Amino acid sequence: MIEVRFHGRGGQGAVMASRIMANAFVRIGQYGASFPMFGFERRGAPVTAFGRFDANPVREKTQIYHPDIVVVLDPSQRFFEKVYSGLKSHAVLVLNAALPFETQPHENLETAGIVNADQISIEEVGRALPNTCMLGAFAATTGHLPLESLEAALEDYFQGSRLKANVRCLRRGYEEAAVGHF
Amino acid sequence: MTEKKKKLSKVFDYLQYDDPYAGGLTFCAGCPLESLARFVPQVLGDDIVITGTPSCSAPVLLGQNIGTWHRMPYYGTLMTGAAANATGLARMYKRKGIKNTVVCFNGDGTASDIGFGNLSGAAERNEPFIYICYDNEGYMNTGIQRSSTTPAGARTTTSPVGRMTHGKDVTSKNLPLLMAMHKVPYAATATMSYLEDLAKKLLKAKEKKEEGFCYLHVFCPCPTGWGVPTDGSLDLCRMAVKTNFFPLWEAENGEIRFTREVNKPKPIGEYTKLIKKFEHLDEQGVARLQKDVDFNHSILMRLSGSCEQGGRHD
Amino acid sequence: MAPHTYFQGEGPWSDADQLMLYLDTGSWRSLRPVVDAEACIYCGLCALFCPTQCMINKGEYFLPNLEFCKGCGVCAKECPRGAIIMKPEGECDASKE
Amino acid sequence: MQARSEQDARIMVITGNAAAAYGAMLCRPDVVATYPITPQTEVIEKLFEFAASGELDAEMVPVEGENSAMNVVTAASMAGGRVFTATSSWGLAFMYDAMLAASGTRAPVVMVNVNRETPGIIAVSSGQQDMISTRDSGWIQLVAEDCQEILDQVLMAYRLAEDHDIQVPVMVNYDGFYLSYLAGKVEVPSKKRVSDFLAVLNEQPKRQILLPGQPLGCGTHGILQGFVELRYKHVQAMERAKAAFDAIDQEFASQFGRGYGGQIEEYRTGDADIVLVASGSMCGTIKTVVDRKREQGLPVGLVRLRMYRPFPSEKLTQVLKDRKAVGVVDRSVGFGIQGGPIYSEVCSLSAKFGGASVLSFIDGLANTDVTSDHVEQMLDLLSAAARGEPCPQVTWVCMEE
Repeated sequence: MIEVRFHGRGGQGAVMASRIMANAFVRIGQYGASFPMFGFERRGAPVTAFGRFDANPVREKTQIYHPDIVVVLDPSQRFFEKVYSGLKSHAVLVLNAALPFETQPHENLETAGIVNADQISIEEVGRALPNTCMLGAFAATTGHLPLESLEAALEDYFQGSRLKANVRCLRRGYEEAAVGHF
Repeated sequence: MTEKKKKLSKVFDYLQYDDPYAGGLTFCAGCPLESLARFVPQVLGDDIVITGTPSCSAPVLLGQNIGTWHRMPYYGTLMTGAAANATGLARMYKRKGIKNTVVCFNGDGTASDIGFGNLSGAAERNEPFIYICYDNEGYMNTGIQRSSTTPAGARTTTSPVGRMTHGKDVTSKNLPLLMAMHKVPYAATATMSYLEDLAKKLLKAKEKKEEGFCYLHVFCPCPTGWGVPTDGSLDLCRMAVKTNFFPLWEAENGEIRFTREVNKPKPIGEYTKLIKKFEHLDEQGVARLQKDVDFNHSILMRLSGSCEQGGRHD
Repeated sequence: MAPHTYFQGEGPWSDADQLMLYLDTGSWRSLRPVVDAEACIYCGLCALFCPTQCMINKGEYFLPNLEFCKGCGVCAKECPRGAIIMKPEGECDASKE
Repeated sequence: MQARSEQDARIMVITGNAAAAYGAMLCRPDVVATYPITPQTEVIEKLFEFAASGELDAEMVPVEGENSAMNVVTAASMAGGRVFTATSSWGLAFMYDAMLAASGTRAPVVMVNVNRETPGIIAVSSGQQDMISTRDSGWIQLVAEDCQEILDQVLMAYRLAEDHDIQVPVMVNYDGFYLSYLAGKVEVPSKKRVSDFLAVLNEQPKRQILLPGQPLGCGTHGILQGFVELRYKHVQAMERAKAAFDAIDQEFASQFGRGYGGQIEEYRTGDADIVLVASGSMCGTIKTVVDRKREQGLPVGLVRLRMYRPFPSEKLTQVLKDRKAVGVVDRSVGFGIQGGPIYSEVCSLSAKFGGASVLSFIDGLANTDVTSDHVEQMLDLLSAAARGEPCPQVTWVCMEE
């Protein structure tokens, strides 16, 4: 089972990203479960969501304290300590940022996929909605999901021109993610 | 014999259906609510489904075990949710295409106090039923406690007269006007002394119910609780209208018109002197009530447009 | 244990076809309405205003059903011709009409 | 997303709230009355969405408060309708009087209650105290573990509530936040399959309903023995609900391929010396710990309570017989009693199931996670108790950092 923790801000679509990811895993015959951290989420407030993905049914219903992967949708949180709290060794980071890291932010972090999802979504959707782009970057960085299943999953959440724009975000996230190792 | 005109009152023409109630019912002697309870189904007809809550009418609407005091289908429920229950019934009949007249029949305690929220909610959603509030200005079934329709100065067991308090210390809630201001298809006031007016309004409500929520506020004195003789309630009804204490009007979609104009209203003292619950009132107390009556009436005048039409303006 | 059953079904349902209740409200009465049939103009206001609806239409006049009449006096008060008087029960005979 | 093999069901990734809404919609209710409250709101949004799209053909009543929601559906049920509503926490408390009317009139109402901590201390967080506080409302109360079971229990709830031999309202409970917002794989059956499952309800004798022109009334005063008779009948119906739920669960399994065990689910209890009794979403986590402990050779198991009212006393007595230690996890507290509410009820059976030590664990209040570590702690304590070591009767696991 892989455990993924999403960090974002209200309005960036972190919760939806975790749900689309669960949807995509189910599409490849696996199981997925995602849920948000609870609180009075309001636009702008930091938001955490969780995702568990496995070939077997996911039974755990707790928050994730030791993630394998963290997905950071909010560039300003890249240096937040809590983003890296409890990381398992050989952990993976998928980050929305314009600039690469100069130093390793956490010793357990082995791989990072960085993409400028804000910029891409502004170009494709018209405003900064980094979530679908980040899913593309997730697929490119981790290799856990084929791009097609994510694309198919998007159809459950978007329609029409919004769907097309988000598919473009997803693909560009996949193609433009700069994946490197620490 | 020839000088004797033998002609039945035309009110009988409105009574098209049998009285569904048993002969002897557990209302106090002389209670006009008993008249109302029996009058409503005789006018509204045999597709009536009645729902009501604990109140003076409950011991009669609700049966005892398998036994019942009347032949109407009824649902007896709680004061907190009277209008919501009527909603459930009316919606279900609407869905199934069953011809019906759901009547939610409650006292002023349910309507103006504990059940006001859901009454207002049902009105706002324009639910297809008739809500009848019989207003005896207090909790009479539990033994004469004040409600929000109890008038200023009135003595009840929870607004007593003593060294420190002199009856109810605040004015009453104008419930019928509040309901009209929900802009429902039909809202009206009525009382037991003007039966033709009441019958017409019931029939109008039955017709307008097809468009949605209808509200009827019936002034219904309580001889026992107010301290009047058992034969005195109809005099009170008439005097309440003649003093403008309880004006008769109707409103369609919020547009108000009087159904009985009072050209020279009597002073409220003519009304209060008939009733023991006001016997402690001094001049000041009567003046205060008069002020409230005038205020309520002036609102109605303005809303009904009577001012522009050259109507009375005290 | 076999409980006595009042109800056929599971819930608190009453059924008028099975049992209609009524109270002996005639026994509440201390004053009896006595109608002067000659003076009656058959307007029916007594019947309309009677809370118990116990004034019986006799064709040309109305008479109270003493089985249920509570003796409130509304009929006498409302009669436009004063054709009904309220008489103490003790001064009336025991008959019901 | 279309299921590849089964045309009778769609595989979807949806939240527990959406699963509840799908369950309700599939049963084709006549009247739906709702009022929003966190964490239930998504249920009713979804239902209004279904109504807007035409997928749900029902009278939708967006009432002005939960009390009215319960009154609307109860009366609509009295008029012969199939009804649905949903609530949580304060909302459940606000409709309490109407809930009593629903059960007292034996209205077959089905309601979803998304468990949330209750009034007193304001907490927008999970906890079963709301369900516990309506324990004696005369309702049947079920508890689900995951999104799929939420949907499935709503279907089973109609079978139970509208069963002519039962006629008692049913509340389907699931943990707020942990399940309400958990998106997972759910198989959503077709309307056809659901109506096949519910078809048996149409073949039974008709219950009494309110109709214009019929001299029947509901809500009559129960006078003396009449009242006693109705109470007795209600209590008897609750007793019958136990076996009925087991049978419905079995039939459900044969029709949909998913069985849950009826009143209780037994998880690796066969030879277990140590058994945890729990309910709701935490059971998923407990199962993973049980598996781990089993790998280490420790004979532990879980009994999951799927039915809280009526309380499955017989089943529990049977399954807890001759264990060495039993732990009961409550996501709620008992005010003025020793230990959690479910614990105290399990204790009342202990004379029947033998001499095992029974320990109470209070955990998961107000979204404090019932973590794997917590479950390990509980099992450690139970192991000690099984060895005969002295252990605290009540442990507030969630209070320890």
